[in-house]
Amino acid sequence: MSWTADEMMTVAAARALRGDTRCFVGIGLPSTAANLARRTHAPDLVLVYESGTIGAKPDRLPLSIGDGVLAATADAVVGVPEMFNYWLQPGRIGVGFLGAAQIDRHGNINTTVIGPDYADPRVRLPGAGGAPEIAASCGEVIVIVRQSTRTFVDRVDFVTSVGHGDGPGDRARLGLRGRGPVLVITDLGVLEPDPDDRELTLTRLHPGVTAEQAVAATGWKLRVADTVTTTEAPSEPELTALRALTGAKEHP
Amino acid sequence: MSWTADEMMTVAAARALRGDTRCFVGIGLPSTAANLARRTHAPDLVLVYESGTIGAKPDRLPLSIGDGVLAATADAVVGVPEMFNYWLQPGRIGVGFLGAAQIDRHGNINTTVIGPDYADPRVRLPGAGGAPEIAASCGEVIVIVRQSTRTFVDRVDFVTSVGHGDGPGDRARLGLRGRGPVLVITDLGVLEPDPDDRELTLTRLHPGVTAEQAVAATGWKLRVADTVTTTEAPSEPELTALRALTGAKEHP
Amino acid sequence: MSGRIVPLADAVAELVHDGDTVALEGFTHLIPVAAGHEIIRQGRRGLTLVRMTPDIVYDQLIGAGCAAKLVFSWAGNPGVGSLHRFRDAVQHAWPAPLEIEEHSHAGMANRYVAGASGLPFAVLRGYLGTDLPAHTATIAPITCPFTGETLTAVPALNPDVGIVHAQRADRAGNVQFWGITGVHKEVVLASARSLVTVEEVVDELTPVPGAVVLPGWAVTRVAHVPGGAHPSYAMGYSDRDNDYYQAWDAISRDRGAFTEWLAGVTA
Amino acid sequence: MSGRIVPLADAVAELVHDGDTVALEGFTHLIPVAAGHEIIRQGRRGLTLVRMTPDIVYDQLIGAGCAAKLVFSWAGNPGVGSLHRFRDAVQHAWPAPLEIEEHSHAGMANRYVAGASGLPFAVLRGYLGTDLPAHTATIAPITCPFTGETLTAVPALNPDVGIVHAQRADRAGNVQFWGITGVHKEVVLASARSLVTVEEVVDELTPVPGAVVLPGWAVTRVAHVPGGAHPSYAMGYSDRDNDYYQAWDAISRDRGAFTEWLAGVTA
Repeated sequence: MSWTADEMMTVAAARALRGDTRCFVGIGLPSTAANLARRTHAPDLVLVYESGTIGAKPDRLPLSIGDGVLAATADAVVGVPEMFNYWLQPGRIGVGFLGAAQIDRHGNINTTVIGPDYADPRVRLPGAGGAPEIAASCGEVIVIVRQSTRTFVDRVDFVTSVGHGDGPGDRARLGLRGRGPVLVITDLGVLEPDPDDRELTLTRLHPGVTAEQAVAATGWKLRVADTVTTTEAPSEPELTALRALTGAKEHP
Repeated sequence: MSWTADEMMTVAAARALRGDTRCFVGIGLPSTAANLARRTHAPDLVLVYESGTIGAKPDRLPLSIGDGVLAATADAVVGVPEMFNYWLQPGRIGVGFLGAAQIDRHGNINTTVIGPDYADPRVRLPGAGGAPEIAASCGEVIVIVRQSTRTFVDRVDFVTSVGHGDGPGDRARLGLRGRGPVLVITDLGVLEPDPDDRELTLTRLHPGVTAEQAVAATGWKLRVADTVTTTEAPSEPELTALRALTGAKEHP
Repeated sequence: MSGRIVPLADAVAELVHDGDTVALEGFTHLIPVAAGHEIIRQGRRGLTLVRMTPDIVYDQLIGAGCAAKLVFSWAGNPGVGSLHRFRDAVQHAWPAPLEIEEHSHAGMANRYVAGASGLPFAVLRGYLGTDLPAHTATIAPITCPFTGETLTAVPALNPDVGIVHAQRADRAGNVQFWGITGVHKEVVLASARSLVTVEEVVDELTPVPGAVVLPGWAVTRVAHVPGGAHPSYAMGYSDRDNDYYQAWDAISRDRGAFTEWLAGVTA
Repeated sequence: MSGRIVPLADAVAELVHDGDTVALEGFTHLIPVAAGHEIIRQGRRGLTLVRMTPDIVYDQLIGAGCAAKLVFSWAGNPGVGSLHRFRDAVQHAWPAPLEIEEHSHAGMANRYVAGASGLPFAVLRGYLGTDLPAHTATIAPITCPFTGETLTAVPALNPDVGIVHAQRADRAGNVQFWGITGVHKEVVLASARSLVTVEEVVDELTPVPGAVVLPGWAVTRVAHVPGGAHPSYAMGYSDRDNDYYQAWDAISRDRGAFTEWLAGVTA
């Protein structure tokens, strides 16, 4: 079976979720990936949505973060203040999934404004939502975002959610509990923070993608790891499960 | 029908509750009085118990503050933190009922220790419970307590719950929202804070009680109002309803 | 007690005044859209609109010129994209300039909690290291008096009017809602005045698992507005109209198309 | 997952150690009395016991010599009178001195809330004008950074072990309780380790109005202990044994009668 770059990205993200992890899920690609993981290799994955549903087991892809199917199938439904205060803030959630309008070389994320002037933005984006505290409090963060020079910038115009700040030690200095972004999964490959200086480094490429393509799609001089592995192509069961979820027709 | 001093006290307390007031009720005499009021002249009285039950409509006298009949008949049952934070603290409750081991001339209440030394008390009492914040936040406070020189003291050994502090302006200075104790209902009569200096003053006597008796049962030189009224004796319907609640046999 | 239940138009006329701070809440679920349309119809101006997730109904209120300021944490068309009327107001001051006060979900939720609790502020682990505190005056550091640790304080939200949609009320105005309950309870309790629109008025609120009940005395007005959450939904009564969210994108992108839509609402 | 459900004795042996801070909660309802007796049987010493309303089971633990310190807001035999073992410990250091840390209900509830929220402290309008702050170090003033108003801060409670009783668990250890839920959720979430004793273990937790569900992964151990709340009650399973509360007064008044009672528990 052939597959699209987006499908590869989603499958790679799903595979990053293991066992009975608790996963804080946003709508869109993160939700698709988390639901795919639960249907394939991680049936005990606990899906937590910021709308207050804990342990939702949707039988179809939820169409919004507050889809009725989440409340109807959850182990528990709590109010939004409780979700943030009792469940997210103390670090009970292992993995947070985030998207980004901009992401920089240290994994900091912007979903607020494009342009240098907050008061007079070139593009006004939706804003923070739950992201700053997801980025702060989850055990680790996985970012899913399509790779382009517009999105992968040297410095984000606005820090909505802290990745690794300006480098090593910044998270600890700020008092952030979680380890921050450990994986940035794109349609081209995977970036990981360098263990020493926390700069995002290309460590994996999806099948058929070259390091040059990834470098060209990055707004800073992207560092390439000494050993870059190749993502295993999506398997037939993975693609079947994914397309059953998204309702996508089999690809051409 | 004849009646006891305790019955008179309870009936007087019940009468002090009017209309659709929300009333924060402790177990014992306050609960008896509030339930009596709801069954006689104040059917819309909203009973709120610190165990989290709002609008309980018990068909018998609850035997504890967390009696199952309260949860089973309440409009809403909330957790204890919510009860104190969302319902009591913002001043949503009109009347708070309190008891006292000691009460002083300014209506300050002690339920913590008897004796001058907190660390080595003559008698260790149960402590604060919900009382300090009930006394602070309810629209007004009604105290029900049997009158004796042991209980009515010039200065409480320990301020568990603030009445009128040291006098006028003290509640405002402390930032307490409610008006504090407006009535102290005893087995002898009723004391009210003087409008000017907030000292508890005898304003009413139950039938058959003399001002001298009340003065003798008070540990400070009790001020007697210029006009002292007499409480109307318990009516037959009041006594019948009260005895149905408490299961007391008709008094000899 | 039935005086608490009034027609929607009467409730909005009584409760919502020009210049008020108004919060219409509902986290994806039970959004009081019909009440928002009534505010548009009554031509309210200069409102400070508060909402965690401004979506279609706030895009409509902003485009209609009701708002002077928006207090929020995520302004978008969920699952679809941007709010074009909101963008047009922020980027081009159309139809009027829109001041913004921007928070995170955790911050907004805690601001309502403080408001409902009668406290002037709430404390959270939030915003640390982000650029939000530099642009939002209502975010301040606070030090734990016991550990010396620095955390973040946000001031209470106490809207003049809080509006939510719910499944049911009884004739005394006791309100019941279930499913995703969001910040419904907090916004009603934090607001000086409140309005709950409901799918159904019943003789008795039979218990429902997961349901929250707000006693009538904690609610100012209740209005019977079946379908009043459309295009959002009311669990047990209606489904989310996902097509409408999609369709809104095209309507809202264009000032002309929006103006036409608006004429339909106010006609 | 069924490894989460273990016998009571095993759970207590695993979770409760000498010198631990242990909270047995349950606001009149669902008090984990059987777990308290197991702590007595296992001879734990030097515990800091935490509980809003120390009642019979804490009188027993204190009389048995398990406790070095008590953190509380109301210590009494509800509806009956004093706790005589508690009094004897405070007034006469029998069987051992008992340090106390005394709060109000509002303060204790908020300390658990802070603990469950991963915050070092909570803010409330409380204690102002009372003599409690002079004797309790864990009460401190705090100033609102927005209004300048002075309020009260209390530090988080994060017990080593939190123990509650509940109606049911499923075989995966998800826990469900209803009726008066007190601070059950908060104490479990605030504690480093937790134990829930339950009336019944079922295949599936069918929804119940007013019920709270704690996912199994948020609970350390579950033990099947029918009647484990006696003499308190479990709504839907048992009634409160009011006679026992009355009878305890006589047993606890006298050191000899108490010692005899204790021999019966540890036999």
